[in-house]
Amino acid sequence: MKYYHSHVIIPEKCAGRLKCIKACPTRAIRLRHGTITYYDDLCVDCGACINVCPEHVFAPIMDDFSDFEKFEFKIAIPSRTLYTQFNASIHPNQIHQALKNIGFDAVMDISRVSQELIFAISEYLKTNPKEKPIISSFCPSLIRLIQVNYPNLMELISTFDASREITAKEAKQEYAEKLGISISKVGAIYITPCPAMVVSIKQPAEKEKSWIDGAIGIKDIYNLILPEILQMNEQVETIDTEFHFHYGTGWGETGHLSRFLDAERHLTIVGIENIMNVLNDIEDSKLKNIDYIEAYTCPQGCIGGIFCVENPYISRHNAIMLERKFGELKLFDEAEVLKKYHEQYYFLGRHVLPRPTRAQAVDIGTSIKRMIQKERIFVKLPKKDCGLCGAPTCETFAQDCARGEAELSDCIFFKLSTH
Amino acid sequence: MKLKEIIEKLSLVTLTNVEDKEVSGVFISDMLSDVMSSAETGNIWLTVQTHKNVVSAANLIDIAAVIVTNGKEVPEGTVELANRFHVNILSSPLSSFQLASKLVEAGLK
Amino acid sequence: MKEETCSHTWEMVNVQSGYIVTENCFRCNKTATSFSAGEWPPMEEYREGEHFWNIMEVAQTIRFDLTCKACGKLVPLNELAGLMMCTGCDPKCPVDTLMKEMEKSRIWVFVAFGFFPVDERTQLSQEKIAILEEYFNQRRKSSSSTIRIVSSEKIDDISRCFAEMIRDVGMLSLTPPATE
Amino acid sequence: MQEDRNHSIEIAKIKEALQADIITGNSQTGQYVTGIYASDLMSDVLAYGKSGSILITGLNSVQAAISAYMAEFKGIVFIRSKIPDQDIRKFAEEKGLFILTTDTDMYETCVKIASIEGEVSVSTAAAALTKRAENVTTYSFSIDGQDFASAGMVSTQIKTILKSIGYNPLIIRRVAISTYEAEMNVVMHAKRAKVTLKASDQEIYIIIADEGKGIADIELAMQEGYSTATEEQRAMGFGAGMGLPNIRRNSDKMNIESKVNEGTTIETMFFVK
Repeated sequence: MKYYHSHVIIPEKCAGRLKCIKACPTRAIRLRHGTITYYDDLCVDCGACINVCPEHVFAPIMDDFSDFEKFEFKIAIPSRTLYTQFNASIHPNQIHQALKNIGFDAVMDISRVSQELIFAISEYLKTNPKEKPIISSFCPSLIRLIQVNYPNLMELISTFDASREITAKEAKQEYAEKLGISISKVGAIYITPCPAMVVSIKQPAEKEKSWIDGAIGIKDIYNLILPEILQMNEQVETIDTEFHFHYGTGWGETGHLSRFLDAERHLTIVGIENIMNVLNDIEDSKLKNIDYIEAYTCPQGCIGGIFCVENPYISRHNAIMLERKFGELKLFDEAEVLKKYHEQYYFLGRHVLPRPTRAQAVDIGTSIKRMIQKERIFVKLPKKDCGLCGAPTCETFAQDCARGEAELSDCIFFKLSTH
Repeated sequence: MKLKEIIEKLSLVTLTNVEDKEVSGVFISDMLSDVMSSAETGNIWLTVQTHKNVVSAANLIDIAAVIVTNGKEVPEGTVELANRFHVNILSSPLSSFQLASKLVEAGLK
Repeated sequence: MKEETCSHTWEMVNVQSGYIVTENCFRCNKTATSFSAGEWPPMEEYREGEHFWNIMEVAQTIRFDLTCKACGKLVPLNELAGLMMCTGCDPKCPVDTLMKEMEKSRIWVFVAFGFFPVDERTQLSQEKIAILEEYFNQRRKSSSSTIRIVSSEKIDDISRCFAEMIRDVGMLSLTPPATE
Repeated sequence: MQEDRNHSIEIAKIKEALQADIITGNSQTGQYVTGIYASDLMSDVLAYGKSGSILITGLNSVQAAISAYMAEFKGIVFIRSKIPDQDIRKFAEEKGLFILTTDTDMYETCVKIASIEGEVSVSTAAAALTKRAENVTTYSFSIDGQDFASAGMVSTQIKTILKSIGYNPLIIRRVAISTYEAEMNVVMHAKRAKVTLKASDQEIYIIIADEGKGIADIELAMQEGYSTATEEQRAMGFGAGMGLPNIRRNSDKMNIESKVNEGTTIETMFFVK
């Protein structure tokens, strides 16, 4: 199977700094004979390589605004993070208006669905599911990390759909009906803080097909809407005051959910290393008394996503201000949500399936043989993890050799001792 | 000595159709260039190489038979090609070294 | 014996082992092959004028000349990069057609390759190819078949050719075999 | 080594039989080789060569020396008068390989060595293949008692190894849980322990042997809820008395032996289907 990824590699730009190789949490990247390559089955789209490379060898593939021309009606679905990129004195309505000015026909914010979803999840947790803790399915990179490195935790991934997906579904259905056109003519475009979201749209691990049709990075949209917003400042009266925006609960920033869910039984983790530590504990059944895990692979949650423009600390501050100003939504109908919950409205419909791992491609006997070869090779390596062979560590290099993908003579220490 | 006699004496496995030939000596190498430059026509050639190139090189010099040692599995494509160009391929679970001593015992110098 | 009247008994001389190196320039995307003698194949990329050569593949091979035992005529074969046996993979290829025709009379077709990029200095002349053919047929004393060597120029579209050059690929590999 | 000598050939004898020149390792001629491997294909040498052997090859390249070293060979015979260059010599000298060169070809070299009196083991792929069923990879780890900060490290390491071999996730989960419990027991109750992991295509086998106070009544300890953890340990979340029963529940076979004031050994086995 070929895995879709949200970036392309431009090998000509590579200056061989080896930064990406070391940064990759799943050790998917190699620099072989001067050319950067990666194992696409290991890549979880965390964006670490895009972030560390000063030469921009890894270029995110994003949709272009013109790609959406095929839709008769275009709905922008901004990530909550988009609002935190602006000072709280800028009303979310201004942001929505600016999006319309640049060509979107409608804007749908995900906060109502987010709030409904959290209510439904807390309802679900009360029913005491057998497998615990439930791991949030919000961060696509997290799901892929579990697929690649923690296949035995697959069952713990929440079977609730993400708020952006449900919002897109509702918005598309609503406008298709209102306008009397086919739903395929209505496009939902997500405004995303990170490339991983793009992957979950183009090749969802969670379900067959995403409701969202495309994605634009916050960075790209920011440059388009900022001038619009600056112009608007002089004519605030155009803003529709009836609009019920709220910035209460939702995913993306740390600690938001714990206020709604039972904080004692809820855990928030950010950063891929920290996540891996906790997932290890879960595997050992060490983590007890926790029901729900909210985790983001980006260092500060979604406000640390690589498409964000604003410094994450300022974003965090903006988020707090937004929350103060627009608080919780009181207007939603609990009975209605409960009804929908019982009708399985919020669910994905199936568990996320694991990716076949590289080791499973051969039988256990061959795999063990390779393991023995790997150890045999590993003991003779310098164990300096210098990376000059193009693999991140001596151990991965030994593994590559045993798999027949690298040659021992690539090790500089062997070269040195023979010249 | 005839090839068929050697096959019998050393219980070699035949992987292709075998045409009996007169064997003039033994050549061991895993290097095709060695075979091209130094092997003699009518030699039997002991090697652990199994790719299609072996057939090409054996054909070029007209080797009496290729014996793949170490019980290595020979890809189907190689066997097919060998049959087409009338190159004999045999196989033995023994290593090149072990087979060499057996060939001497059998009387081949 | 005089060269002109001699019927020639060929012998391999000046056998040199070395490497056939395939390089690629990533600026212009040109591919070049060359023979490199010596114990170590070149491993580093290097600059040559406009070109930036990267090593794509290194395989062990030999180069040699032929000489006649009787008259002493020396035929240098600097232009020979390797031999390939036609395995008939492309029915549209003229070499394949030739092969099919010759097979009936037990003549096997080999293709002689020169170096890339192609120019006069890097390609074997028809005369040298004939001598090479003579040499190998002389070595196949006990054989009931013969071989025929043709120039690689005869191949229609090299990108469709799946045959492999006779050379020692993987010899230097230190990696354990991938599958058993 | 007396035992070695009965099944081996002295290097000096090989040199004599081949009328070979010594390039490196003059002082090693009194040593013995225990196997012969003739090949030019270095990947095969690495895969099938047995340690203590001698490599016969025509591949005059430093790769031959590296391969021989990696496969733990004693030395190399270069055939057909190939004289190794400075790089190979330097590498061989550094790594203690001896090098001979002979003018005979590979067949003759094999024939001459075979005619020397002595019994040598010859490695073959066929032998390697029959051994495949018993292909086992073994690892060992150690745990320190009372080191709560690193508790769980060994089970994480074992998990990583099993994952990279590619076992079924469910079996890995069971191994992880039972090893973690056993590891916690060691940290809480013992001085130190040695953990051995043997993984094959048939089963995963783990032995945890500790030095400590031991268990007086194993049957009692196997009961759910029984615990001898201290108040502080319980406060930290350790010692709910689920250790041993949990290990038994998660493994396919479990054996426990203990001597008071000496230590406890727990063996667990997991069958690979």
